[in-house]
Amino acid sequence: MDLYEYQGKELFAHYGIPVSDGGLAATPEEARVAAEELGGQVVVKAQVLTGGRGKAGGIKLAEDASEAEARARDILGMDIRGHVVRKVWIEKASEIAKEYYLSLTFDRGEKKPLFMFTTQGGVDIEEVAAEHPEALVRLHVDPRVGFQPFHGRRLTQEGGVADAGEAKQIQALAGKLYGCFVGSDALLCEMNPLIVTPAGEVRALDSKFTVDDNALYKHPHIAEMRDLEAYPPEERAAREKGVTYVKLDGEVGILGNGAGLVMSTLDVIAIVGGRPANFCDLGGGGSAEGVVDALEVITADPQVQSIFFNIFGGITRCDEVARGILQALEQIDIAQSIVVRLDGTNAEEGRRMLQEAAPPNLHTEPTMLDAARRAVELAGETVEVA
Amino acid sequence: MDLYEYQGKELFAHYGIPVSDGGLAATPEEARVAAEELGGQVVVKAQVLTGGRGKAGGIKLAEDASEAEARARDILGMDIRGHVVRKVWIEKASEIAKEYYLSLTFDRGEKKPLFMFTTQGGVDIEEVAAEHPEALVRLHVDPRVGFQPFHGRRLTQEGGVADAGEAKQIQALAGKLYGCFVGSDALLCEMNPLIVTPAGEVRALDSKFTVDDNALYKHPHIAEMRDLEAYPPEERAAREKGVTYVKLDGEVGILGNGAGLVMSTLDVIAIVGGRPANFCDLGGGGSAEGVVDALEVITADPQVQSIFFNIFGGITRCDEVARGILQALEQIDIAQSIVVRLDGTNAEEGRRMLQEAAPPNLHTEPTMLDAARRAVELAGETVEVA
Amino acid sequence: MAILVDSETRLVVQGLTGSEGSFHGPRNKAYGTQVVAGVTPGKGGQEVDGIPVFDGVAEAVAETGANTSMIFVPARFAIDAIYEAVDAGIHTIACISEGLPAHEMLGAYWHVRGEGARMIGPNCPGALSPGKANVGIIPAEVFAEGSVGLVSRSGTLTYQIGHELAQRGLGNSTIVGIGGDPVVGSSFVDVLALFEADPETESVVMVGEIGGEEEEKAARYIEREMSKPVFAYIAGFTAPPGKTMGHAGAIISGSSGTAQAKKDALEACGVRVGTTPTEVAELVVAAAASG
Amino acid sequence: MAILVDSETRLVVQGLTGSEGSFHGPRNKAYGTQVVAGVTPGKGGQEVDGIPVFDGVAEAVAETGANTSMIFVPARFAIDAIYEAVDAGIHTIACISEGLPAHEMLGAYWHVRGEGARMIGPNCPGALSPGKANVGIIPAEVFAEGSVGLVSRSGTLTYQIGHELAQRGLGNSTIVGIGGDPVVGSSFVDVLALFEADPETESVVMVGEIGGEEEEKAARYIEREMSKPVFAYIAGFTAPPGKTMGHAGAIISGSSGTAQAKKDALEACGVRVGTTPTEVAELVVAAAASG
Repeated sequence: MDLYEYQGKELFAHYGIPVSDGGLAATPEEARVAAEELGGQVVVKAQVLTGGRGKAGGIKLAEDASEAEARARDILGMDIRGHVVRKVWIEKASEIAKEYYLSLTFDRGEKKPLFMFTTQGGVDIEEVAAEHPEALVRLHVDPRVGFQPFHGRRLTQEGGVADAGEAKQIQALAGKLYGCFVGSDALLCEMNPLIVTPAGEVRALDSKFTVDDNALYKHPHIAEMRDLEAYPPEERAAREKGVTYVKLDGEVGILGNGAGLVMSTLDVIAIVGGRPANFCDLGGGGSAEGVVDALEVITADPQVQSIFFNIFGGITRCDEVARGILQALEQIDIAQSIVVRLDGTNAEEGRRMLQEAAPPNLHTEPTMLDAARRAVELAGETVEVA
Repeated sequence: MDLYEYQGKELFAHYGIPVSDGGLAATPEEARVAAEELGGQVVVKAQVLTGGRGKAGGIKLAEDASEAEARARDILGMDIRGHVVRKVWIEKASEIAKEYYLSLTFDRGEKKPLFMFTTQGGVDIEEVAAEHPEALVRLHVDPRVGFQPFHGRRLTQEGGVADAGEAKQIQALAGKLYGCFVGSDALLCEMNPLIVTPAGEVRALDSKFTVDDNALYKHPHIAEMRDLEAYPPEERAAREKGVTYVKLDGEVGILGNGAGLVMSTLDVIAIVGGRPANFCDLGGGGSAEGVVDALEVITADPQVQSIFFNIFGGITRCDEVARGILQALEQIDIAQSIVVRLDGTNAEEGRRMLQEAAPPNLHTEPTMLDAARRAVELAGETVEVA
Repeated sequence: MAILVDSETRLVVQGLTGSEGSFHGPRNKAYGTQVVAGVTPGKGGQEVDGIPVFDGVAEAVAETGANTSMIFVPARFAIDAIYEAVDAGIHTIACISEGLPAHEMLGAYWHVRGEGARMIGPNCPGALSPGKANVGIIPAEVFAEGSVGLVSRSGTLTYQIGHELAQRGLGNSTIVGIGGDPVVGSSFVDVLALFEADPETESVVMVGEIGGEEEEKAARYIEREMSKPVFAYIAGFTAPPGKTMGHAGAIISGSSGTAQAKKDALEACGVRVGTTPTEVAELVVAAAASG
Repeated sequence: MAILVDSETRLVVQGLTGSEGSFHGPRNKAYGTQVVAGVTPGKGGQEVDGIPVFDGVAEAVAETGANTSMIFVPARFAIDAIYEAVDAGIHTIACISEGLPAHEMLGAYWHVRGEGARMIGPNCPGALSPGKANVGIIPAEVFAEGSVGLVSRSGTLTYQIGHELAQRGLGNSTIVGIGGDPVVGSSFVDVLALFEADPETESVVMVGEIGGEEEEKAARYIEREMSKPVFAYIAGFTAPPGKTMGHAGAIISGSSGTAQAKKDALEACGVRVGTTPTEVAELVVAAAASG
């Protein structure tokens, strides 16, 4: 689960990491009130779950409260990379002498948390990594040992932080960041930039924060931060029903069990010349009810011309899926053709059920590739020879 | 550092381990007030840093506050294994259905914390270990993993706790005990007995608690629990001066650098027919000032007839020790003969200084064995041939 | 031989009395796996389909000689179950449970390794050595006995590929689902090493996905260490670019993590990559026919 | 050869600029030890007696090829220093610092082992291989070159015994002080194993003390694994019984921990035990003369 900048900073502050004062606003008026409370220059920052806000015009300086209100009016409602800005964070403006970069993330390959630090912050960090790899310090922490003071020293020594006071602050901050990372079950904590003020104070000026969904049950306070409205309405509807759904741009609705198989199904559709309309994973269970829910979501997309139902039963039982399909056809008015391919646990029984009911717009195919071709054909596309 | 029962229970309670209510009293009157506050039956328990209180009459039941006062009067001032009772713990009396034993300690050999648990508690646990080893569950915890719920289940399953409610309480208690052990840098946490009340509640009825001296700087609250008056006055005086001193029963005062060498010196004195008057370790430093302090403590013991100064210099410099001896002879009125043996760092210089000053009651010897013989001789003992 | 599970496997099912454990445990037993024990704290003394249930793994091991564990307990109890299995001396663990917090798995990962045990999962379908043992939820009827090792991050996609192989007359030595969580007990490289050492395995099919860099690492390992032919399939060529926050992930791997990047890396190391499950099966068939 | 420290040792002194480090570091160097670097955070660039000081151990290792570390930092920083040394790839650590919390040492102990490094101490005098290298605070002038390995829990008592040996014309391959803390990096058994494997060591003297059960463990190890003659001295026959609280300690060891119990255990395993430092030296001399 990704957090907004202001939410990440709230967690940073909770773990003793210095951040700037600020207030949240959903309307220009609230922005004005927040700016008044802070006093002086403020920065109005769009709160969206994507990067590149600055370039998109989502971050603006305001000299006073009324300017803050005006800037908030500009920013609220903006579309930044497909994310509509519904909230702004009004923050006391910072004087910036230096911009660094510090992150702590999960190195899945090494199975260790990984610090990354560079004094070349505030810019596109992937560029720094690619063009000046020597400027980017990478430091693993053994998770069974945890953070030790020497980790902090290595970061600043190898990063070339010359000023002793700055180095000490960053070392302490790195320790707190590790505490925050572990304490909140984070998968990523990033501050870009980590600034140094002209007075020599070190502070996190931005936050990117991802929390492990599997650990949210331990952190009800963080779980409550989830902003359901940040997701497209159809994904939201699917999520409420326990189905993983991502809308895409094509005509063939896809439904399968297991993320790998669904991804593979998308690929096969593309290879035979079609365009997938969505990614939809029933997950492990695949109850009849789940099938109905998923079909509801998929058929609500007006672009969908045909539906490819690709099931390989393991835990999922094909007879149960067949039951769901038949139930959905009764309950929902489905205009599109459905191509079904069933294999694995109880596949014969499932196929038999579908053949016996034989609804007019339902086609079964024996293989994934055949089914993909049929679905693309039914969507009115030309089938390419794969 | 060993804690009194009431101090250990205070830490237990802090970590969520159930204990009985109670109050501390240094006088019979305070005992009465504490008993009144608790109401009903109470137990008056001598607070001493040794075991065997019960057998020595240091634990008494009292029906009411005035009886508590009377029992406190009996117990306060008692001598239990050389420990004078200066405080009593007045505790609400417990109904006891079962007595178990639970401890968590440091297994130095395995380098892991070790739980021990038996349902045969309330008695001499070493006897249980010797006679019914199968009744004593031993369970190591990997310190890098820490306590896991299965540890608790293994304890109760292998200990044969039949009642599910009891088992659940003990499992939870074991987890809290682990937290207490690690959180307070303990070397030993023991509860004997761990009781089960007729109502099925599990509670620690006694505590033995040893905290790592090296970690006390992290726990100022525990460090403050140290009761200096619990130690004999001469040990206390030595401790204040940074010298490790233990009074023994013989005539030859012993002073050396390093616990191993001092122990060895005691042994050699005994082998040549003498009796050591004390154990006294100057420690690693061995400044002239420390030597003076140590000699002050040793010569304050009227039993001391001669003093054996056994130094092998490493970090300790022999010239510095010689300077301390000469300084002490000037500052303190020392009647006893002193036999000095110096070897190691700057030994020649040290020996030269002593020979030049040549105080009348000071003798130097070239070897440890010779020096031991001379010291015993000077103490008026017969020297045996070793 | 085969790897991980075989006729020497003596399986204890942690969570045997739960809804999934009580379904798959007996199913594994019916397949011929030696399912010798179940564990559910507080239910010791019961039986499930003739399998005795114990209160703890240590007791189950002592009483039945179990050497392998399959974990089916709810996520919140699964980490404890892993530690309990290792503590009891279990040498192979298949953690089917999903939803384990990644930070807790980090600790468990290093502990399992440190104690010399081996684990697959969490959130994995288990391992199946056709004709010998099935530990987990893989539908055994899809697969045939044979000499193709199969290792995959994905569950159902594995079945698809095994199915395509079986339809072409090829069978498997062992099918291993390593799971798709951020921290899994065994990586592609770990399992490839086992297949390389297994005399019964003649070739290997690796089934990867977009994301991470495990396929790239496997590619380098295959080039450096493996003598047996390896084929691969990667899913996700048409997956939309993820809406990831921050940049640390991409920097770590030094790889874009796309299916194309993985395919390129594998091919550069001599691995033949199919673009559909059908194609990869055909590649294996062709190689078997020509070799 | 010798063990732990020798002419291959390239020493970095953690805490070189402190009062003890700046005394013993140069002293070790003067003895002939290759003291290649010092580390004190914030003092990188300085020199102590010609030894360059770095801000961190990793940097020191990169610049000087240090492979061994001696730790002289205050207790509160010593655990961090141990982790830093291991992280930097140091393979042998002598922690002279004393006063380290036992619980923190537990974690460090397992980490050092897990990473394949070796540590002696904390709270130990270090190791001396006469004529080759001195790492620590052992007064080298007391000891001669020779073939007797010496391992001890105690500092000054070790010097006493080495002195008695030297006076009788015997020298040492290596003298190792393992330290007397509850948790030390290397036990008697660990060091005995090194001596057994060292071609230069012909016999070993082990110097123990009352308390614990390490001497008893060593006795069993010697009987089972060692071909070289081992002699022992135990201090504390006349020590007053400790005022220990609780009983868990005695139960763990299954031993009274007294000097007599240790002597009995050692003798039962074929180790000759002297009752004074002089006697143990004479036993070694007699054995050397007769062998």
